[in-house]
Amino acid sequence: MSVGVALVLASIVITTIGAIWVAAIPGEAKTQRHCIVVGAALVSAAMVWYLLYLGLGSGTYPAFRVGIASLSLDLTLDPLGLTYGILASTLWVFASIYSVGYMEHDTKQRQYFTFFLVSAGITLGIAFSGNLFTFYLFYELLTFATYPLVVHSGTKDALEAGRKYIRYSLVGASFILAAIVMLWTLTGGVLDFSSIPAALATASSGQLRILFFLFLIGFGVKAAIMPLHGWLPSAMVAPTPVSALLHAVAVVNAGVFGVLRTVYSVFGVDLVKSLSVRPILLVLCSVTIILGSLIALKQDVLKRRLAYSTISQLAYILLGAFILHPLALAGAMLHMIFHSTLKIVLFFAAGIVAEETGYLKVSELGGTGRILPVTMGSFGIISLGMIGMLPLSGFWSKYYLMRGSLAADAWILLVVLLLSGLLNALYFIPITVSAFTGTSDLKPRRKTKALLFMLVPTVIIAAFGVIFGLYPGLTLPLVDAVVAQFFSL
Amino acid sequence: MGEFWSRILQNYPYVFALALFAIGIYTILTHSNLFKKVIGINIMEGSIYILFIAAGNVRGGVAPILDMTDTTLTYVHPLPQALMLTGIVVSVSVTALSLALIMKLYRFYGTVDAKEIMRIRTEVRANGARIS
Amino acid sequence: MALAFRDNLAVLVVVALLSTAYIMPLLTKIRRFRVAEYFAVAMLGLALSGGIYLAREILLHGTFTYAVGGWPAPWGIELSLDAVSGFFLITIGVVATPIMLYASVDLIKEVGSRSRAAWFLTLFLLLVAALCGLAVTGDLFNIYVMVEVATIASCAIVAARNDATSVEATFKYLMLATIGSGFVLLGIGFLFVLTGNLNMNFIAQELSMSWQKYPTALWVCLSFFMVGFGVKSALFPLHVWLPDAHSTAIAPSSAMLSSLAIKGYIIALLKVFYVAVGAKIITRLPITDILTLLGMVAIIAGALFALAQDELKRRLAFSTISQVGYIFLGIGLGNIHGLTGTFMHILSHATTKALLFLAAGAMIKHTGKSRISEMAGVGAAMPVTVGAFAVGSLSMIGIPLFSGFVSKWQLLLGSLANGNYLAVLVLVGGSLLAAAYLLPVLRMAFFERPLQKPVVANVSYVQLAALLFLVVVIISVGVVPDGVLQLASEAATALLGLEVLP
Amino acid sequence: MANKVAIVLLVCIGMVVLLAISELPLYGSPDTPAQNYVAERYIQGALDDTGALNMVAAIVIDYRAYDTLIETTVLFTAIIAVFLVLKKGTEGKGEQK
Repeated sequence: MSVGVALVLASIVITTIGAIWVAAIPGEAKTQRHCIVVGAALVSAAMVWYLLYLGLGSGTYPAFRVGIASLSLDLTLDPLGLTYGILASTLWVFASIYSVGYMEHDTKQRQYFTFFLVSAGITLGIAFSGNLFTFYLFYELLTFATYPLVVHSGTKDALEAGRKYIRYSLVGASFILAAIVMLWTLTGGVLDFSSIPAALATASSGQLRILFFLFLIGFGVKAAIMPLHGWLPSAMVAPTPVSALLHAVAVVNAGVFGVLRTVYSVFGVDLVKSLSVRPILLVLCSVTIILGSLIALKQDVLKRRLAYSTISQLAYILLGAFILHPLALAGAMLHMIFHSTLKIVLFFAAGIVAEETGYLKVSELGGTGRILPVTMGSFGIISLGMIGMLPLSGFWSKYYLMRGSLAADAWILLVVLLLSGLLNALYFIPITVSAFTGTSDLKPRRKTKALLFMLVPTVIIAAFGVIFGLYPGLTLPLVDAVVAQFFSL
Repeated sequence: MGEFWSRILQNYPYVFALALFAIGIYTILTHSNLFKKVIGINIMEGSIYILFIAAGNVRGGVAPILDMTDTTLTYVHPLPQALMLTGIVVSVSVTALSLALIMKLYRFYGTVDAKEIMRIRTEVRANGARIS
Repeated sequence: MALAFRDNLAVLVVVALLSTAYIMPLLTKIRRFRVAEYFAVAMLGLALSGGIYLAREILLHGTFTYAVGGWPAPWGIELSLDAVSGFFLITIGVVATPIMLYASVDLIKEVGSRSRAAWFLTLFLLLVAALCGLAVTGDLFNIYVMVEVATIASCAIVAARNDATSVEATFKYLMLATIGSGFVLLGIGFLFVLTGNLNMNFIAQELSMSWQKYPTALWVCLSFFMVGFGVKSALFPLHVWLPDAHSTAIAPSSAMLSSLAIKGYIIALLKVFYVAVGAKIITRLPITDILTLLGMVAIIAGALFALAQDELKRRLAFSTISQVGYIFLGIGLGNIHGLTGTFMHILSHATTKALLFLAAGAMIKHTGKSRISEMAGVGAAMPVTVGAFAVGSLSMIGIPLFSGFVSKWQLLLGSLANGNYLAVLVLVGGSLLAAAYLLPVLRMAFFERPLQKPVVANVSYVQLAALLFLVVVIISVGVVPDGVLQLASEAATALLGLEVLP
Repeated sequence: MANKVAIVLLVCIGMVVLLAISELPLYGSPDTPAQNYVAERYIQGALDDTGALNMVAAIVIDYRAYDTLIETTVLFTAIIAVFLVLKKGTEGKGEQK
């Protein structure tokens, strides 16, 4: 077993061990629990970074395999998986620090942190799965591990949202299972990402189209493609770190990642092109982008507005994936990274506002910038990035997406992207403006330790957003590796 | 067609057995008196004895007890008879248990009629009480 | 020496359990009744190890037979030890031991008195012995007698609660089960008329030469078996006795009936269909299509009925009907994957449903709430028990890493191999419905806010150990199913007569 | 209503069963499959094998003694079951001693 394999396994196992440890600690020992949570997330993230360093350096990636019921549990690294793994594990560290502050007064911390850590391991499992079965396994587990986080508050709304989440996810998962079974018969038992496209070559295009749409519907649920997005806005009743991490990064990106895997690893670019399903997919994404933004515009509850914004932005990534052009894929990968880092800041800021002032609605936010300058300042800068303003990271991903659309002769998508950018501006800028110009009778409060725990990760990630905007080349090695993996240039 | 009926006629014990079997099941399923259900069970089991014993019969055969003095005898098949001894014991056991259950039910409900029991039970359940 | 031990072990497992059962009524006078209970547990554990040893021998050296009393096959009774027997023996041991362990904690309180407890133990052991007998026997009439022991014993352990509803349920169960036995015996009679044999291998030999002469008679005879065993194992339209019987009995009884008793009859059906008549003949008669169809109807209908129940144990009882549908679907598919799936589902449903019923029993007993809508906050009061229930639920739904997935996956492959896409749909739909009727229980127990503060329930450590044992079995079968899966597929191969074992 | 359905069902089944019966080997004929090597061995060998003149007895207590053991177990089971059902008093309330 090489170092790489050991690290892949260890990065998943360490969070699980951490979770068990957290679950075993009795209720009072808060500090100890916080240390374990942050520590486990940190160690796991460090391992993934080291894996990135190993993989990019040598160009070879470790693989781990263990058989289970004529199927095999298969963990491998590839650039696509690494991108998602790096993203999730890094943001997890910050989200755990934020959680420490946010959950300060919560009574069910043990339950919360246990499932929070378990989800981290499962997300890495999704990222590193080397075949569809392993992918399905972790994907399904993610649903169950995140359910307790969604219903954490135990209110009627939360339970209703949880029920909706579970229903959507299970129906989606059964579509995926049906697709896997169909794939199994078409390929004669081949589920490895590396060898599926070759094994699929003999299938008829009718079968392949059915297969493709089974996968698309299945993953589309978590990727919140309209009209499968219903669960996401209601899941916003979860605690803010959960909304920020899971419903803006880990879970939804798992869906997106699943779609990327379907398009690029299961079918392969050439096969998808030959199926001539691209127009439908592009229309679907465009509709989601525009409709998502329009609905976001009408939301008054801040987290719901962010949720619809997420739906819209996820469709950007899928759009980039479906254009089937190297530049567009690069755009999609960049957008996956940048959107996650930006959106998590917005959620964090919304959480801080809610905790410190109790305000949840956009219409109430007037004047909050006065008492929470750093928070709302980060919110303002990052929302500019979300719109796609130049010195911020969001610009670069949209730029690549536009170049990709042009290169693929789909100029109409340019209109969609620009229109959506405009809508983004319409629903983001007023928030910042009213926060700093509006008046309110709020008194500035003493800075607590909890606020500090929430503020520090917010600012750090916001700084990343700016740095990536100034030096977009930092992410290029990874993005290049992904593009090179799927397009022979 | 003629051959069909002649075979049926020749196989008359099987027809009787299955007819009795049907009567037994009909009795169990349709009569609401619990004792009649038990009688139905016994009719049903009895029909199977007929079937087995008929299966072992040979025309002109005698009971399967070895007669050392006469070597020309044909004996009927002894196995089904042995099996049916076992079958009888089983049906006795089942009958005993069902009668015991009926006694118990009578103690609880004061009746041996299935419909009546059902009525009492739904009534009691509607009142939210427990039967004891 | 080793061989002699192995051969005798086949009958020894049954006889040892029977003897233990015989002496149980004498143990009422013992000062510490616990001793009697642990003796029973120990004997079951011994039976389990015997089963594992036999299964290992069968895998290593192939099938073997044992002539009871020294009379060879067509005249005496022959026990035939193949992978099917090995598999079912292990299933029985793995499930019955923890159930007994769980029951031992407060049996006297549950059934009323010391002597009643002793009789309950007797009947429990008799039931297990009869199931073991079914697993090893190679003789049709012996199957019937074993089935009768199992039927009477399982009726009696339903009546052990001894209140009006459970006695009534027992009577209903006894009547229908006896009709079932009647059909089975009728079927045996027909096979005897057609072949003049009771040994299943000899019947298969005779039938392979002569079955074309009486196709209708054979079909009717197999239908008798199907109806007979179908009633006893609660195949969907014949299930009417099950919900009452399983929901009114005490927890160990429900667990035992739902997980093992039903499976015994299914094993018997498998033996009659595939050993006595043979796969070649079965697949040419319309009987397998009927089984597949009934299986699919059972999966959906059972799950829908389960959804409508609010009482936890009734919901689990209807879930059993749905899961039995899976097993029959696999039998009907009649290919290697389908039958492997059937065997795996026999094991996984046995362990899972036993776990669910035992956990539900503890939940109901310690909180006094039997309805799902009242169960808010139970999870906080007894986290380990409800956690075990959660594991059972996930396995029942068919989530990977739990044993339920392994069996459902095999069944999926089996349906695909037959090109039966409707079955694929039904299998996936059944899993979704299982999620729909089991997950709300967990939501209620763990996440719903209780109206009043629930009492902290102290489930005894012995019962928790029993639950955790089943949890470990479910997860280990789910994660490393290689051994049992090999045994199951070997059993399927043996039934299909595909190849001679090494 | 239920009665009528039951009757119709039984009649339908009856027709099929009649068809099956017509296919069965003829009753009482000496060359049915049932009168085969099994019967022959019992009839001719019972005395030598077991020393019993009554072949039924030979089968019940020797050739198929295992069945008889289980048969007595059925009886035993039923007796214990009857005990369990009929034992009075203490219903679910624990022992009152």
